[in-house]
Amino acid sequence: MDEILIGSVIASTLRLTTPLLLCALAGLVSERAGVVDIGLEGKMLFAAFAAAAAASVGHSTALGLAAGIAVATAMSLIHGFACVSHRGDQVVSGVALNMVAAGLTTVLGIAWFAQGGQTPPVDASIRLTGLVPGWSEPAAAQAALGPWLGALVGHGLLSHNALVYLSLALVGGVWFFLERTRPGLRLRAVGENPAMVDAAGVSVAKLRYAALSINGVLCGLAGSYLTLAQNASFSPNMTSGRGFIALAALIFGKWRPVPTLLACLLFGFLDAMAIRLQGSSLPAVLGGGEVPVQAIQALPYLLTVILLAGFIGQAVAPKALGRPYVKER
Amino acid sequence: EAQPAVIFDMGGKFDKSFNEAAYRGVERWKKETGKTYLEFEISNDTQRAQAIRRMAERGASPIISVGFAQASALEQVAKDFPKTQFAIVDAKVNLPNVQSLLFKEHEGSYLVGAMAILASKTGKVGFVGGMDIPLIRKFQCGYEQGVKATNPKAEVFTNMTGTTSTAWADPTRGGELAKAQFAKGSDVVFAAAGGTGTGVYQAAKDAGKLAIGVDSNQNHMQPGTMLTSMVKRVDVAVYNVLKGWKPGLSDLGLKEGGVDYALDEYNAKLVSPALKAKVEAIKADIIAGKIKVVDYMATGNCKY
Amino acid sequence: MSAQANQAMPRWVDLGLLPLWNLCVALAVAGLVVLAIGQSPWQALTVLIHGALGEARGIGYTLYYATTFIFTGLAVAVAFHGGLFNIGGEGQATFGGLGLALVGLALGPHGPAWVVLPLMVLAAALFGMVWAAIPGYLQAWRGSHIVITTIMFNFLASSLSVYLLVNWLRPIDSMAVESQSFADSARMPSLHSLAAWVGWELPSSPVNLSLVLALLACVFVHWFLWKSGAGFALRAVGSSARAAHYAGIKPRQQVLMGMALSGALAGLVAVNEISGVQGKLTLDFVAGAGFTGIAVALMGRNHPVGIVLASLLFGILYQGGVELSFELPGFSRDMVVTAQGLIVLFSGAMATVSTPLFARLFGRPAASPAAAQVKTTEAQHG
Amino acid sequence: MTSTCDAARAPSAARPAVQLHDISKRFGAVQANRAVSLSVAAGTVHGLVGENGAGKSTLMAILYGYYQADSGDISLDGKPVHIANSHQAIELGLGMVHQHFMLVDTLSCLDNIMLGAEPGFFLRRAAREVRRELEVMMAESGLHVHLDALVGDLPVGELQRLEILKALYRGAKVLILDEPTAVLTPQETTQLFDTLRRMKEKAGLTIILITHKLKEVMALCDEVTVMRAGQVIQTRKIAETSEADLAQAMVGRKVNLGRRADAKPAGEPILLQAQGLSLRAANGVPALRDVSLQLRAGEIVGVAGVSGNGQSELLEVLAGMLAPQAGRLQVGDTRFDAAEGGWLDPRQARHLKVAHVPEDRHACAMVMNFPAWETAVLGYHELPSYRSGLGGLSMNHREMQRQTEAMQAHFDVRPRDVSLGASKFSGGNQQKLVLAREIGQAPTVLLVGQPTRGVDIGAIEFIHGQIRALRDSGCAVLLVSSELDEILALADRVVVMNSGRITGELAIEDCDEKRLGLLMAAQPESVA
Ligand SMILES: Nc1ncnc2c1ncn2[C@@H]1O[C@H](COP(=O)(O)OP(=O)(O)OP(=O)(O)O)[C@@H](O)[C@H]1O
Ligand SMILES: Nc1ncnc2c1ncn2[C@@H]1O[C@H](COP(=O)(O)OP(=O)(O)OP(=O)(O)O)[C@@H](O)[C@H]1O
Ligand SMILES: [Mg+2]
Ligand SMILES: [Mg+2]
Repeated sequence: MDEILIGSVIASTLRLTTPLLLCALAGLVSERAGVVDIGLEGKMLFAAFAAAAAASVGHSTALGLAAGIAVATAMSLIHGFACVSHRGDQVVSGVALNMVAAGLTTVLGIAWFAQGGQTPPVDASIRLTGLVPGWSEPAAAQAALGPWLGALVGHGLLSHNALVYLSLALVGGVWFFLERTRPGLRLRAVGENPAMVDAAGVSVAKLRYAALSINGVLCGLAGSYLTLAQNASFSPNMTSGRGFIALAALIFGKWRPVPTLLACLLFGFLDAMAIRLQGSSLPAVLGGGEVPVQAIQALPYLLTVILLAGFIGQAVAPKALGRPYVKER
Repeated sequence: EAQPAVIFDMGGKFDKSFNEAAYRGVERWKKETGKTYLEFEISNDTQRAQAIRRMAERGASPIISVGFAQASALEQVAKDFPKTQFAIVDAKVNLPNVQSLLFKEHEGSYLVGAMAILASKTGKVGFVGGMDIPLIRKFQCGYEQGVKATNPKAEVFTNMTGTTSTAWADPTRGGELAKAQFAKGSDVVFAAAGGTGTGVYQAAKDAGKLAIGVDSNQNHMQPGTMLTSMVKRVDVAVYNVLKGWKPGLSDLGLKEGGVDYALDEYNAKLVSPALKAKVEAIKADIIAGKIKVVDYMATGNCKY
Repeated sequence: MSAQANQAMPRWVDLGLLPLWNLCVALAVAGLVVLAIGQSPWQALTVLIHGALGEARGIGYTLYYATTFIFTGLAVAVAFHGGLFNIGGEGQATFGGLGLALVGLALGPHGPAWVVLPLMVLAAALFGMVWAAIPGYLQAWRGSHIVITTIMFNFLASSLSVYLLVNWLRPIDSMAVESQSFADSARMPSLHSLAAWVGWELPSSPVNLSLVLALLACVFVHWFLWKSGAGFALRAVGSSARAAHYAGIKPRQQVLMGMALSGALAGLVAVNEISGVQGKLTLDFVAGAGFTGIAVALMGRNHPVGIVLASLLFGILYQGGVELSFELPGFSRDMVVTAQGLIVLFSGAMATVSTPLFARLFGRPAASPAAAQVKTTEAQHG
Repeated sequence: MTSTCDAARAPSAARPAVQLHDISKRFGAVQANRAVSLSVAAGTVHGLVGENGAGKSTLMAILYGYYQADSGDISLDGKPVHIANSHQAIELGLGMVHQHFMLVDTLSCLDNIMLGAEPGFFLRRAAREVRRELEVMMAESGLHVHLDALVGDLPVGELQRLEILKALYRGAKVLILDEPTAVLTPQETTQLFDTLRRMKEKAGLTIILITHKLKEVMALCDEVTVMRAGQVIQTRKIAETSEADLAQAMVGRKVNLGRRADAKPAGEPILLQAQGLSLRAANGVPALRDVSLQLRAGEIVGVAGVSGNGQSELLEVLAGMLAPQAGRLQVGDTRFDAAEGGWLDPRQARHLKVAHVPEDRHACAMVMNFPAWETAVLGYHELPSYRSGLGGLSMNHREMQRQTEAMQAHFDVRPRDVSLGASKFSGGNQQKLVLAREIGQAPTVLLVGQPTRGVDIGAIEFIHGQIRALRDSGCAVLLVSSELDEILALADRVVVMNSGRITGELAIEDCDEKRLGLLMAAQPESVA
């Protein structure tokens, strides 16, 4: 491996991690408050659509972000209405949101833009670009910082857009919120023992709605990242299961922000590596032939299972997770 | 008089790719003749037979199935409706009432491969496929031949997007694949990956590299960085079927205008007269049979 | 809340009217979307119902779709009763298809149907079982969270199946990523061919003998969960692992067994899709049925009877949806997906929203809390 | 029935701090409270007693704003108030310690205390402030807890203190305690009562105490109200009543909980013998150290000890739920040796006719969402009589339900409904059902933990009778209980545990509370 390759793996890892991380943090906030969120995929998808549609029509980044966040938050609140206010099944609600998002984004996309569900591309001038745009090319970064520093730090770490850094900062933010602030404490408590929170005179429903609103904002950012930063337009089903991977990362990270970040980075890294390993050969002892593409593509998933089985202990979910709160003794 | 019917495959008629090309073909026919047609978009395996049969029962003719995946369904139904005219794109069905439309994608891919390496400054070019299936390997194999024949020292990086059907609609991953190839030094990328291609073209645009579109003329998608598109004239083929159906096999290559490279105002600046001249020469050689392009589908491997 | 606690609804309201009402609300919202894209909701609804239930062929298709959902719904429900969330029906069905196809391709040309078919069914169940048992084992003995491992196993199954199809099972000259067609003896007879055999003309449709298998599976699952000792143990573990341990039940074995059975049921999807309809192994034949199974199971309250009803509902939506896209130009398949999502949302997740209203309209003071309780236990235990 | 004494008009020395007037509350068909009136004088301790399900908890939940009364009014300090939720109750100076702990296991004590009443947005600063206040409060009240410890790691006694501290921290002037001593040891109870008394006197706190232990009422309360079937039966000054009087008012008949001496035949066969049991808990702390024990036919052996000294683990090891690291066990003719790896498991235990009534009936003895008839066969579901058809793969529902009916009838489980969910029975009735199940198959050894925790006095009498009857039929019983009274009332022989060891053994004739108390509290001399 040379420095450019390492740098590009780092850069790719960060790019791939960002939407996962935002989604996983969103799930984390809601699940720590006791509300299962299997609808991450759908919220991210709809947010991606809304952000792309608004940004390309309104020619404004802010408008795109706002639309993405608004739509995802609205979906979170529907989830809350079904599961918090009316004690519906949280998994069913999540599955439903995923289905509605998959269908409705395409229906609306076709109806509004007549491009087969795609949105028109977001203009380059309003896309979120790297803080140091030039460094998105290793060569430019190397020219500025020297071969190793340029590739690894310049291109690998510093070439990204604001949302990437925001998502990393949000890990700290979510941690701080949960561990160091009043609503955070209540939110953690409501996921473990809502009866206690209720008895302490705090509204369980309000807390869960608050958690879901945060969840919506974060999902909105994740979706917006997909269409305003990573890509330039929406295409149907473009989330491709990332919401589920984010859910897996969140469980992998045992519902804690920093381990969740590590899990997301791991998924991002494995994905980035799998991309670069395609076409490599088996070691000579194994015959030396080309490794089947499918095997390489399966690698991240296989490794996850192995890591989970071998090294990560039992993950203990918030105690009240998935259980609607009914006032009872 | 019978109404014709078109059955689009999984990607849907707006896939910016071959389904869309077929769609443009019927739409052109519709505009020219003022007649209407029936249509259906497949969303799972079972619907293929269901849709074709429904159309046949309604008395539609000719019924055009777009995509190789519909071959066996079409075969079943066509046997039951010997009087109905059928056509299928991308597959061969040996029945007297079926017209099979095959394309020599390898020839077109060879041509854009040659063009890619001619435009490349680094001598390294890339290929992004959707799923690792024979059709995509056919594209890849032709592309590779074109590159290597033009510059034996050239390197080709090949990537497939995924193993589920989301591989055809994952622009994010497509973009990452392209970026990984750019990092390895490639500066032209050819995507044969359906909706995933959008991400590939965007990545090329962002990195200031060149990209090659597929199936439809996709040059307009990123003007200025789309070197060309390997067009597969499904639209023309479908239009011709509607104009005059005839049973048997049509194998459409460069010679028949079934495949080609696209030149329009969006890539005019990128294709210098010298480049154009070289490409035209290669094209002429293929048509003349001076260059034999190996068809992956025929040999089951890519030995050339 | 108080209306709910103080009044009990007649059974027909709770199990009949209320679900119907929820369905109507869902359809009304879907109608708004239809209206918004410039179509007539009423026309859409009539086409949907007529397409799914109006003719024998439509009914055949509806039943065929329902068959698949019964399998995946049961799979989710069995695991659920063991306290496990099996999100891997997709992969288990894919793997089941692999097993079924291998047996079908190997034995099909050499044996009669009554030998080959049962073996194929067994192979499908066995392969699905293995694919679910591994995550089950990892959960029970290694503490690996079943939701993650089953998601991962979905990806692994599809990688494996693409690899095998592209490189080994595909006839070399075929463009399509599918195996050779099975011999006739490896194909599940369709119901219309069986009917023709006894002299009853039915239009051809993909519904096949797997439907009977699915109904048998329902009976079996019902017996297993509520009548068998093994099901008793599984449910005990699902509700309280500690109490189960106290009762001399080994929770780990139960987790393994619950997942194995769940996987076997999911594997049977292949019997319907591959042996029953396609007649060859195809890529992506599961097409999301594993995920739909989650909604089916939960809407059916994890009870076989409920699952059959929910499967029928989804069957109607799938088949009616196809008809819609035939009949109404501009009515895309995505509109159908949207409507399905709305129905899951309103009839599943928001099923209780209207309960207070109905309790006020039809409520009568409960005879005793015990009586109210009997009702809910019945709902759970049938 | 003489519900003559209207509490609202009952003479009170001081002004009333809490007045409930004509409170009624209905749950479905159950009238949980029926025109209940109650007046509690400021600065006094008011006892509230009654059978399981009498409506005590409901009444207090209404006062605390957790439920809304169907009718009736509440006044605090003479002013009528409307309490819509717990938040308002807290603001009005009410504090409640619930029957089941309202704590979050994964949070520290400090976090639990300040939750809902954090004095600022940022926790660090808030915590500092709260800690300062609490330290003063702890010193004044004598309620000590480890503020930084996780709740999940603490013994129940400390949790109980934590709950009270939580209420006090919120400025409670009226403290409602719902069965606070159900899980406490005698020592902890005494300590708690000292504290409560001190707080009553020093801070003028008004206390409402719900309990099933009449002795405690006599020891702590100034006044006591008896409830039955949702109604107030009587309110009395403590000086004007007695334990027997209260028991009779509660149950409606005379109750006898005293010891009934029976001749104990000596030299009976040993049915269970354990030697050198040693067990290390998950966190590495030794829970059992070299414990040896014999159970003979026809005797009840009581295990006394401050909770958390290994009694629970002893019970679980003998029942096969935990495997010790070392030790041997002989049940009948079957031997087990931990060193050889094969320890008894719960299934085998039942085959060997060892029955087990676990301490924690909610988490252990029942599957809460099973109906009664399934819960009533749990553990015995493999008995041939419960199996039918298909070579025993199928279960015989009719037989299961028939047996459950018989159990319910025999043990007077209420309601008499075999399909009712296990969770819907009150604690006392759940306990009776579990006991009926375990006794039902005529065990030779019965291991029973806290058989009457949270159970009302009438049911206690009945359960004790059943355990005695079993003993008399030749069964060996090991009784673990934190109630010394219970041990004294039932046991023929008492062993005392301390720090995972057996520190003493006494024949029942030599036992009294003082001697046992000393053994329980004794520092283990040398812990090598
Ligand atoms: N949430 C509820 N839903 C339905 N019925 C209830 C509910 N809570 C209480 N009840 C009914 O009210 C009656 C009184 O219950 P409550 O808990 O007040 O009794 P209690 O006196 O506290 O009993 P214990 O001594 O066992 O604690 C019960 O018999 C029960 O039938
Ligand atoms: N959701 C409910 N619906 C109907 N009845 C209920 C419900 N919850 C509780 N009950 C009834 O409330 C009564 C008292 O229950 P509770 O849990 O207070 O018993 P308990 O004796 O206090 O328990 P414990 O021994 O654990 O303290 C029981 O008779 C039970 O039938
Ligand atoms: Mg109570
Ligand atoms: Mg109680």
